[in-house]
Order: sequence, then C-alpha cells, then structure tokens
Amino acid sequence: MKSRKLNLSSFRELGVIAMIVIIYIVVCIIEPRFFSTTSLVNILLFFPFLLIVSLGEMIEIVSRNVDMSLGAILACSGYAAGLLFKTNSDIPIAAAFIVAIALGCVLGLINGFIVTRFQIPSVIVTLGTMNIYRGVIFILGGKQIDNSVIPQSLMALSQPKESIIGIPYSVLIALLAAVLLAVFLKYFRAGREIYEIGCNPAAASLRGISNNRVQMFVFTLAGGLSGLAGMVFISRIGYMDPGAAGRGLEFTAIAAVVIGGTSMNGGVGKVTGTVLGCLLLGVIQNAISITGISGYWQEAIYGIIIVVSVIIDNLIKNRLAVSEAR
Amino acid sequence: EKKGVEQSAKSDSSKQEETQGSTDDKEKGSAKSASDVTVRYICLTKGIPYFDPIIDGMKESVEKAGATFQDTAPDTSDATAQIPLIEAAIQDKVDVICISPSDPDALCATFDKARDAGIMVLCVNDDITGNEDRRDGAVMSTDYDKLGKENFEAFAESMNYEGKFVALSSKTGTPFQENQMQIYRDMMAEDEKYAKMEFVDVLYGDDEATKSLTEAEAAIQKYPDLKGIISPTSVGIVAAAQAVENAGMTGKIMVSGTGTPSQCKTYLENGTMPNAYLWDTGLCGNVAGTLAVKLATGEATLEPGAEIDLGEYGKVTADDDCLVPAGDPLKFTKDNAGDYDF
Amino acid sequence: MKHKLKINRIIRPELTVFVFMILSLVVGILLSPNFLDIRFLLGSTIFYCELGLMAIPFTLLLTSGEIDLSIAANMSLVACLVAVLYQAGMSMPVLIVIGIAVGTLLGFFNGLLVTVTKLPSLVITIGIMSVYQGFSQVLVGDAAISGFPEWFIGLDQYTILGLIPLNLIILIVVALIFSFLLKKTVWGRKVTAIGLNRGTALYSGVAVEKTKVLLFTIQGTFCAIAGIMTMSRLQMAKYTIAGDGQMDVITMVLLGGTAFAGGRGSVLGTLAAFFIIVFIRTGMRLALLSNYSQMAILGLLLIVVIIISNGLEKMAKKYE
Amino acid sequence: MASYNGYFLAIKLGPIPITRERREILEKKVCLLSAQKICKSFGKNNVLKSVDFDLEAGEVHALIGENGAGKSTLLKILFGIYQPTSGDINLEGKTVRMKHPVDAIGHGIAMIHQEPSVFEDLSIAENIFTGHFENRKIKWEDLNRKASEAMQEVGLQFSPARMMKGLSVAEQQLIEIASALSSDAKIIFMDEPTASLTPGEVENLLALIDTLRKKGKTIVYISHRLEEIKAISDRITVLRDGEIVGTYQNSEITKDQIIQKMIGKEFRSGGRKKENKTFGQPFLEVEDISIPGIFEHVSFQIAKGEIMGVAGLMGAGRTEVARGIFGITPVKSGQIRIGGKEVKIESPEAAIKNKIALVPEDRQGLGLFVSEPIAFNTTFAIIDSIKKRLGYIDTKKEKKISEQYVEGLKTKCRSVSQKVGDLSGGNQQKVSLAKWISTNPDILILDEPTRGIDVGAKEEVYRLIRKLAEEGKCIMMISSELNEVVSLSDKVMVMYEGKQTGMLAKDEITDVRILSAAHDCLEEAQ
Ligand SMILES: Nc1ncnc2c1ncn2[C@@H]1O[C@H](COP(=O)(O)OP(=O)(O)OP(=O)(O)O)[C@@H](O)[C@H]1O
Ligand SMILES: Nc1ncnc2c1ncn2[C@@H]1O[C@H](COP(=O)(O)OP(=O)(O)OP(=O)(O)O)[C@@H](O)[C@H]1O
Ligand SMILES: [Mg+2]
Ligand SMILES: [Mg+2]
Repeated sequence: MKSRKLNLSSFRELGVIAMIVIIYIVVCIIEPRFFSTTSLVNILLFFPFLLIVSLGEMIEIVSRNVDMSLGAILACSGYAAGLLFKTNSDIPIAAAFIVAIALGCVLGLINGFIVTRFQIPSVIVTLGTMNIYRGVIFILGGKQIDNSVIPQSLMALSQPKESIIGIPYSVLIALLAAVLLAVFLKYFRAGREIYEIGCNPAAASLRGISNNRVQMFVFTLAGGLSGLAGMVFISRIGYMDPGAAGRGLEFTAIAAVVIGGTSMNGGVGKVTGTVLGCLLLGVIQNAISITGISGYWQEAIYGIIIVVSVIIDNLIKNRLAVSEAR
Repeated sequence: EKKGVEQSAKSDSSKQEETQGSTDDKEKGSAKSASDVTVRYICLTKGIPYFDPIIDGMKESVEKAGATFQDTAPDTSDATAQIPLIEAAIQDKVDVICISPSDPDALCATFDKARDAGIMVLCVNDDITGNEDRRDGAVMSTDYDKLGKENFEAFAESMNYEGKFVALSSKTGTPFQENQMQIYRDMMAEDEKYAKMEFVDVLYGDDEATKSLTEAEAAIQKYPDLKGIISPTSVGIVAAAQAVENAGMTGKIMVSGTGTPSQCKTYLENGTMPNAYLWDTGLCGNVAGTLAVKLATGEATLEPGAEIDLGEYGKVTADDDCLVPAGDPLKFTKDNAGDYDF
Repeated sequence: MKHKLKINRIIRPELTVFVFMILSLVVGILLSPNFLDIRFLLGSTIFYCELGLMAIPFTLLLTSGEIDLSIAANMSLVACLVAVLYQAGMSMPVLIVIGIAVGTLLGFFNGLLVTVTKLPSLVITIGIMSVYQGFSQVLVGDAAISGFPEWFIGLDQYTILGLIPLNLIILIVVALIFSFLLKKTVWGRKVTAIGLNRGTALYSGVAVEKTKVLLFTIQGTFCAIAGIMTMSRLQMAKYTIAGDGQMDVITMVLLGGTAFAGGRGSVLGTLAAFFIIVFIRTGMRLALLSNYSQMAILGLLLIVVIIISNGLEKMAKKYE
Repeated sequence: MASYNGYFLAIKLGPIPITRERREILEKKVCLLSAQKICKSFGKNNVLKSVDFDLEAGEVHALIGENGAGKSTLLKILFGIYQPTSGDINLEGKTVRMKHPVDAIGHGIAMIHQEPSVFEDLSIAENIFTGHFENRKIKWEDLNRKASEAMQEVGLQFSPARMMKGLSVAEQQLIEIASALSSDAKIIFMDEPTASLTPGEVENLLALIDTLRKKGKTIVYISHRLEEIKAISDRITVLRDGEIVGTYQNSEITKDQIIQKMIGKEFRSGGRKKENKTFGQPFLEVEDISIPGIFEHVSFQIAKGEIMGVAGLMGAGRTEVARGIFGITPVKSGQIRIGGKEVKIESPEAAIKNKIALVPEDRQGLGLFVSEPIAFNTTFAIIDSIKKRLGYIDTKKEKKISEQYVEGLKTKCRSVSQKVGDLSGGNQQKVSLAKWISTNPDILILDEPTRGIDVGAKEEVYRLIRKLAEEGKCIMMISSELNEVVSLSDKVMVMYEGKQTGMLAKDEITDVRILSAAHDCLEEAQ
C-alpha cells in the first residue's frame, strides 16, 4: 500500500508522458515517416534553448515570480557573443559562452535587485526590463549578426552529424543543465530554499531564510541560464537578429513549465516535468510541420493541442491525487 | 491652406476628388526649392539588415539634392503599426512620405489622409498591390517578375531540371512571395524543360528563424527524395540552407532564393546554395530619394509611362501603375559574394 | 488630525500615475513643437482607444486574480468573422450584433474553461490565444477584407465639438462606469474580495466561479467592440488586425496601479496610464526617437512609476 | 495515545517537583536573555511600554495576559521579526541586535509561532528541518529518519515524505513544535502552542517540555490556559496593556490572583447554568449524511435555542461535517431539513440563503481578509443588505454596523478602518465572529470559536453564544476545549475518525464520557 502510494506520487508527470505518446502515435499513423530517428532528433533539436530558458522560468515560478524578460536576456547575451565573434574572429567559443552567461547573470541580477529592493512584483519589473534590455541593444546599434561571423565549431553544436550516439551536443548541454539543476534543487540547502520561499515566504523568513537573497539568486540563475540559451540559440539558427530572437519565448516557456506540473502559486515544480513539457511542445511543433497541416490551420491546431494537453494532464493528475488520498 | 489632421468621415465618392486634389498640391509644391523639402522614410520595422542600404542610399541621395531626410520605423511588423507614424509625419508637415508598407490594405485610409494634407506618398521596396490608386507612386528595387524568372531558371539548372522541390515562404499570402511562387508555377506550366520537376509543397516559416528551420527540417524528412528548396525570403533561405546542412544533404538538396550576400556567403561558399538572388537595395534607396525630391520640387511628375532622368542614378521608366523599378536583379555565387557589403 | 487625514486621501497609488500623465504631457511638448496641438493630440488617442477599451474590463479581471491573454486574438477573430459574413452578404447592423455576441461567447467560453478546469488562467489563455488567432487565420486566410458600407467606415472620425473623437468619449464613459462599479458597488467589492482571498470570499457566500465567468464574459464583449471599432477605423479586417495588443493592455493596466496578483485595482489609474502611453508615444514619435528607445523608455517608466507609487504609499502610512 | 487521566493528573499535581540538578541551575540565576526598556509602537499605537523581561537559564517562563496585551509582540521582538522602537536586548551579558529571525536562530533561539506557518507543498521532513538543515548538502534518508523520530516525540505518525497539505491545524501545530524541538536551540519560544491541541496532545506536550527542561533548555511559554501554566512553569510574567504587571514564582501565586493581575480587576466567572431547558421541535435535522472517505452516517437534530457541542480528537472530521452542511464540499448522501423542509445545499451561497453561518477555524485563510479594514470584514457577509440604489455601498452604514460589533464584542482596535492583520489573534477572532453574527443566521456553526482567545474574552464569547441561543438560534459548536463543550452545550455529538460515536444528552455530558466517545470506547466506559 505504502509503496503504491509512493509510486503514484512520483509519477505526477504521467499525464504529459501520455500526451506525448498519444500525439506521437497519432502522427505516426497519419505520416509513417514521423516514425524515424531523424524525426526524433528534430524533436530534440527543437528544444535545447527552449528547455534552458524554461528551466530558468521554472525556478522563477517556483519562487513565486514570473520573468517576462528571459527572451530579451537571451537576445542580449547572444548578441554580445555575436559582437565578440564579429570583432575578433578567432576568439575561443568557451570565452563567448562565458561572456554570454555572465551578461545573462548581470541582467538577471538587475531584475532581482529591482524586485527585492523596491518590492515590486516581478511581472511588472520584467515587463519593463524586457523592453529596456531589447531597447538598449538597438540604441547601441543593434544590427543583425550574420551567419558568416559565427564560427563553424559553434554551429556544429546543433548539428546532428556531430553528435554523441546521434544526440547533438546542444541537446546534451541542455540536458546537462537540467540534471545539474535537478540535483541542486533536490539535494542542496540553497536549492530547497527556493521552494521554501515560494511555498510560504513569511514562514521561510521566520525560519531565518532571507527572502531577498534567495530571490536575487533565482533571478541571477535564470538570467545566466538565458545567457546560455542565447549561445545555444545562435548555434541552432546560425545568426543573431536581436529584434526577433527570443521574442515571445517567455510565454512558450511558461506554457512548458506549467504543462510540466509547476504551480503558478509557487513552491511546486520539478525539472523532469519541465523537460517533459518542453518535449511535448517539441512533439506538437514537429507533428504539425510534418503532417503538412495547411498553414492557415497550424496556429489553431497548435493552440487546441496545448489547451487539450493541459486539461488532460490536469485530469490525470487529479485522478492520481484522489487515488493517493484513498 | 492647412488642412491639418481634421477629417470628417470620408466616403468613397470623395476619393476620386482626392486624386485630383493631390495633383493640385503637386503643382502648388512646384514653388518649393529643394532646401525646403523634407522626405521622411518609414521603414517596415527596425533592425532588419535588409533595409539598412535602402535607408543609407536614400539619405545619401536626398541630402545630395539639398533636402532634409528623416527616418523612423515601428517596432513590430504588424499591419497597423505604421499608421501612427504616418499620422506623426502629417502632423510634422513633411513633403514626401516614403514608406515600405507592412500591409497592402491596412494603410490605405491613412494614405488618403496624408495626400489630403498635400503630402506625397511613395511606396519603396514594397507596393500596396491592388490599391495602387491610393499612393502617388512606387519605387521597386527591381523588376520582380524578371527576378523570379531568372532565379527559378538558375535554381532549376542547379537541380538538373529534375526532382522534387519545395518552396519555403514567409507568412501565408504575403504578396511578394505569392507572386514569386506563381511565377515558378507559370514557368513550369509553360516550358517543357521543367517537366521532370515537381513542386511538391509550400512551407510557411512566418519569417521566424526557428519556425522556418523546423519547417525546412520536417520537409527534408517528409520527402526523402527532395532535390531542392527555393525560398523567396531572406529568413527562409538561410533557414533552408541551415536545415540542409544539419541533415547532411549538402550537394543533394539545392537551395536558392532571395537573400543578402553577407547572410548567404557561408552557404554559397560551401556549396549548399549554388546561387542566390537579390537586387541592389542601396540603388533602390538612391532612386527613391532622388525621385522624392524631384517630385516635391516639381522638377518631375510621375505619370504612367513617364521617363525620368535621375542623373548619376540613371534613367527610370514608370509603368501603368506609376511603379518604377530601380535596377536589374543581382545574382550571387561563390565567386562574387565577397564583393558586396550588405 | 484632519489635515493629516487629507494627505492620506491624496497620496494614493493612482496619484503617481496622474502626476506622470501630466509629466508626460510636458515631456511631449519639450520633445516637439508640433506636439501641443490639442486636435492632433486628441486625434492620436484613437489608435489606442481600442486597447484602452479592453484594458478597462481587464482591470477588473486582474483585480479578481485572473488574466486573459487571448484578448487581442478574440478581437481579431470577431473582426474577421464579421468581415467574412459581410462579404457573404449579411447586413452590417445585424453583424455588429452578431460580432458582439460572438466575442461575448468567446469570453464566456474562456471563463468556463478557467473555472471548470481550475487551471491558472495565464496558461489556459496562452493556448486559447493561439486557437482564436488560428481560427481567424482559417477564416480569412491572408486576405484583407474591405469594402464596408459607408456609414460604417471611420466611426472614429466622428467628433464631439469637432475636437474630441467619439472613441475617446466612449472610452472615458466606460472607464467612469467601471470605476464606479469596482470602487463603490457591492459587486466591485466582491470582485476585489475574490482577488484578495478566494477562500474567505467563498466562505462568505460570494459566487466566486460565477463572478469570474462573468468577468471573462464582459472582457469578451469589450474585445468584440474593440475589434469592430478597429475594423471601422482601418476600413478592413485581417487576422493580424490586433497584433500583440494584449501586451499593451497588460502594460496599461499594471502602469495604472492594479496589482498583478489581484486584490487591488484602479480603473481610473488604467485610464491615466492610457493617456501616459498616448502622450509619451506620440511625443517620442514626433521627436523621431527610434522605436527601441521608445520601448526602453516605456519600460523604464513602468518601473519608475511603480517604485514611486510604492514609496508614496509607505509615506502615506507614516502619516497615519 | 496516552490516556486522558494523565492530563487531569498533571493539572491536579501542580508544579512538577524540582530536582536537585535543576535547583542548582535555577539557583545560580544565570540571566540568559533579557530585554530592557523595550518599547514598540505601530504607528500611534504603543503596544509595549518600556518592558523589562529576563529569562534565567533552565527555566520555563510563562507569559500571560489578555488578548492584545503584547505577548506575541514581545517574543517577536526578541526573535528579530519586529524591531523595537527603543530598548536593548542582552544575551548572556552582551547587547545583541536581532535584525532578522536569522540572527535569533544564530544565537540559538527557536520559536513556535501563534499562527502556524508551514510549507503546505513541501514534505513533513522538510517542514521540520527548514532553517536548521545540518549541511549544505541534504541526505534525505537521514533526514527522513530524524523527522520520524521528531514526530514520534510529539505523537504523530505520518510518513516523513508526506506533503504537509491536508493536515489539520492541530497537526500542523505539532509539526511546528517538532521542528523547534529538533533544532538544537538553547531557548525555545512557544506562542500558544496548545491553542488548537486536544487534551491528549496537550498532556504530551507538557511532558515533552518537562523533558526539555531536564535537558537544560530554557523555554518561554505563552498560553491562555491557566491549568497548563500552573502545571508547567517556574516563573510567570503577567502583561497588561503593554506593561509588565509583575513576575512571580509559580508557587507564590494562585490562579485567581493571576487572573486578577491580568485583567486588573476582580474576575467573576460566568459559571455554568445547570437549569434543564426544554426545547421545541428540532429546527435543523441532519439525517445520515456522508461524504465517502471523509465522514459517514452523521445524524443529529438541533432545536431553536439549543447549543450542540461537537467534540472529538483532532482529525475526527468535525470540520468536514461543518463544511458539508455549509455546502463547501456538499454532502454526497443523506438529508438536511431546516424547519421541516428538506434543503439541498450545494454551495455556501445556498447555505447563507438558508440562514446558515459558519465561523471557520482557519480565520486568516478562510475567515478574514487580513489586508483589509475591520469594517470591510465585518460587513462582508451582509454586504448585499447595505447597498443603496445601483449597488452603491452605504459606507456610513457599514461603519456604523462595524462599530456596533467592535463595541459589543469589546474588540481592541484603534478604529474600524484598521487593518485586521494588525490585530492580535484574539481580536481577529472577534472580528471573524462579528462578521458571521451580523448575518443574523438561524443556524450558527462555530468551528473552534475561542481558539487563541484570552480568559476574559472567552467569557464574553460564551455569554454571546448563550445570548444567541436565547434569541432562538440553533448553534453547533465544534470545540477541542473540553471545558467549553461541557459548560455550554445542551447536547454533545462526539466524533471519531469520521464516524459519529456518541450523542450525549444534557445530563450525560461529563468529561469522561466525552473523552471515552472521542476514543470510540463509550460502551466500555459504561
Ligand atoms: N503588525 C502590527 N501592526 C499594528 N499593530 C499591531 C501589529 N501586531 C500587533 N499589533 C497590535 O499590538 C497589540 C499586541 O498584539 P500581540 O499580538 O502582541 O498580542 P497578544 O498578547 O499576543 O494577544 P493574543 O493573546 O490575542 O495573541 C495589539 O493591540 C495589536 O493590535
Ligand atoms: N483539504 C484536505 N485534504 C485532505 N485531507 C484533509 C483535508 N482537510 C482535512 N483533511 C483530513 O481530514 C480529516 C478530518 O479533518 P478535520 O479538519 O475535519 O478534523 P477536525 O475534527 O475538525 O479536527 P480539528 O479541527 O481538531 O483539526 C483529517 O485527518 C485531516 O487530515
Ligand atoms: Mg499572541
Ligand atoms: Mg477542525
């Protein structure tokens, strides 16, 4: 009895998994070519930068914040890295990674500072900084970074031909980030503090946890992750258009995070869920592309599948919760 | 006579008068000297590298003619985002509005208002197809029909005139892309030599980098015997090339379409893209700028069939819709891609 | 004692917004000599009136702790539907009624979905946004439908005293009505209570779910009205007609001092924020500031206004 | 669970005998923590007026005073939650500043708060150890084991991996106690730890405090229950209106004296009226209602003017029955009749239409809008009746009604425009009561109506309940306090694990019978 309960509660993601499998099977029936490793790799390729941004968004939501500026941070850091390549063509990619992540951290820190110092809801702050960050790129010039300046070795990260057992490096980078974050969130005091302040900030403060410090940390980490995502974004797309890169990505990330079982009320959320949420979106996107649904219908079907997935997932979760309570 | 912004509900019947009204204005404008002329360019959106040479070219030629040049742009390419910018130009009483319209229909009402206020409206790079009577003229970078034909021929040649191909477009129904694809279809229907080619699908990437890439990758997967991707959009062509490289199909799937040389250079050099087409956008800016000043000072009038001498930028001829192509299409290959800086 | 009480009355979150409204007017005047032209200024409001109109019920929705990201999509879907049916030969007055009914129904559907599934509305409406947007694309494809009857075109051009555009009048009247509803009536108090503490509201006998559905429904109605107004102004309908309007609406509402988490809302604040956005944008446009500078300035403004109004609130507390 | 007789024994025995070692510690009179001339004001409200308070190593020091006397405020200042307006804190002779709870925790202080502050979505183990994990890295197996041990001490037996959600207030309180005990704090502040506990758990806790004291820990203990204070404390400090009345050795002072010092005048207990009233026809008839898995087969009848007490251990399902009748979680089967007519209550609105009111147990989460003024809260349930045309709220009437209730219930506040969150716990409870009484219901369900209320206020609440009964209302009073169940009820329903295990008539109501039924062994007792 006891072990069954445990099993079920650790399987909260069952709903998302079920949806992924259902969509995959349905599409395979409609379009048998979907049933191939190439399509799996394509699905995987869809999600690295989305996943990395979603991880950042997840810890923000867990700590009772929402970050609308992650897409802009992605664009800023990616752009900075692009400028680096442009001015100095033989700079090592590692250095660009460091610059992008560092810039992401700084921009995240600015968000965190404003949120904690002035006690303004994070949505408002990040809605503001989203515009500021993107605006600043353009005030500083903001021309597109072309494909020709991006080093081939960076591009190779997102190409299936250069991969470990068929999985491109960028996917591995994203998964590595996910695993590290999962371990951190589960086994480190600092990780648990994120859940604690998200679950009940007042209680956390009474237990001696500094709300502000943890929030600053969360914003910085999410910013850093978006910086990393900026690099992965360049490696995938091959150029950097600071106006379009990451536009609206926040909403996709929020959808992925919530589909993955994270509660908007804070305190609840798992990395595995977020990974699955991103995977589900990847499957949907690829399914729509490959089944050749008419351009006019794509958007509508995409939306319908998201709504239906969220609802079905929720139903399954509720079922599990009820059977657990029994 | 200042008309300001005040407008009562205009009816269709009054629109005919407007056209005449604006002709009057033009005559009145002939008194102006070039130094009193202000030309304002409203770009499609900010930050698209494609438009930079147009802006630079226009600025150069307007200032050379002794007039004032200003430019502005909305932050999204929404159909209606340019409207407030046109209103602002009316309020500032500029003489010519050069605009790359984001939508062929949404802007018409505002154009009417500008022309009522005595401002000349010149479409640049894109036209408001179907509503030609609601702007004063249009300067296109090149003759797009010619471009489409040349591009498709080169593409077909690289495919050895056989095999399946898809087109990667931007949003559904964007006029330029739809027109280009119609040209491909017409050519295939008319000429026997394209008989072995099969136009299997149109993909829409919404001019979004990730979506275009996903669409192209899905197409490569869906049609294992695909031989080519043609993309009449600069976001799409790069995404198509990227997808072909990712799939390791370089040399097996040919990519062509319209794109800037700097964007395409890598792919032109590594053979993914045997050729790409575009036009001289800088020249387009030069022509539009010079023309704008000439029209504002009354040195020239734009009528169907008019031939106008633009000095160092050559002679241009207006077609029946007062549309002026600025120059010939440009073809980029691995040999000449490095010669351009846009 | 009495004197201090008065200070308390005056220093309210909305105050900052009003001060900034005046400030933005001044900035606009400094930015461009052509700015201070009342007729032009009032005329400039009409581009935003539709968004403003959606922001009014949105203020109430947010106050109750819910959000609707599908508003712009709803708006364009209604516009496209009306246009398609008009092309099919139906008469415009009938279609206006149908359009408003459809928008209302879409809003009602959102409300139902949110209350029945008990999922966060932020997430549900992200999905719904795509659905509605997609449907309008399916309906009209890429075509822009125009050729509406004469009387319908340019309703925004009607003015009162030849000066104040009709749209603006509608907006202000609606704002006043909703402000009264939210601040002074039992219903408004219940809406606020739901946002403050759903549990207590439920235990106190407030029909929480019904109220929420009603709020979504009203939101839908106003989306439809905004959609039809936009059609009339642009003389055409297209699936992109509303763009990313929801972001502007959210910015307006938050700038106006409504709490994102619910429980506090000010319709007049939203109205003032509407004017701030109009003034600042118009001024910057005349000054030919690049759009990204405009974005950055608006972003900064949002943060600064809220920092200052929070500061003022604290000061007001001290006076207590 | 331990037998209840032990509880009464503990109370009868009085102070626990002082052993030799303890005497040694106590006689040294090492002043561990002291507060000097602490003043605290919230705006114009002076809550603490130059309070001197000292804590000797190894003692159990009780703090007592009426609602709003400033007990919690004093501890909150010592714990770094509030900053004093003036005054110093000394720890082992050195002046320290407590800027944040983290400082206090660093100095070896732990606190059990008056309002449970738990992490609902986190596991019990994490709830226990948050704030004092041993290492940066967490070993979950170790932690779960330790959590089980800590729970055992307070008499709970959940799986440490279980989420906190769904535990009753009392269980949450016990987890918090376990948390404070598992930290190795030298000083433990307990702010009304027993307010929501049943006698068995209280006894358990008192025994635990005794063990702690033997281990040399120092404890500050706030409670409104004099028996407990007499049973457990070494010294007693009485606070009144933000000032210290005095600190006394437990042996020096009697209960009556304490009460007198607390309220500053002679105290007359309302006493228990033993008259046997007769009631008319049953007004509220509940027949065999069930919500499978929560409670089953509950039947009772209440006549107008009758008070039915509902007793049971924590988690017995009493709250759930109330929620069922009130339509929050509508009952699945069975019948409810009001005045002979069958009613279906599917929502709180329907319940209110049928003139039922429920004063919930969780006043902050379900009873009140803490960020809003008293007036807003008092009138919220009757808001529909104070509107003018167009739904316009009559703010004058609102204010008048609220002021009436503030006066009637002697709620301590500055004005009715004060935020409810700023009131003391007891006064918050009064506002919650006022909110529901103002609806003038026929049927009033009270869930733990005196939780966290001081003796004086309790008497007032009792008087109020009696008065409401005399006015002809049906009253269902859920309470974990045996005394009030015994003294107020005309009959008592007892529940055990979701079942109705007893229905005691007036002359059957005794402590022993209630407790036997609460353990489902009524037959044995008879
Ligand atoms: N945050 C606050 N803001 C304003 N006033 C406050 C605040 N906290 C407490 N008070 C006031 O301080 C006084 C003392 O409150 P405190 O909570 O210390 O009382 P208490 O003795 O613990 O009472 P109880 O037995 O009811 O818990 C009360 O009058 C209360 O209204
Ligand atoms: N929301 C909930 N979800 C799951 N279980 C719950 C929930 N609320 C209560 N329970 C469980 O239901 C049982 C009955 O709880 P209830 O609160 O009705 O008890 P009670 O008799 O009122 O006790 P008390 O008021 O003394 O805590 C308890 O075991 C409790 O843990
Ligand atoms: Mg207290
Ligand atoms: Mg209970």
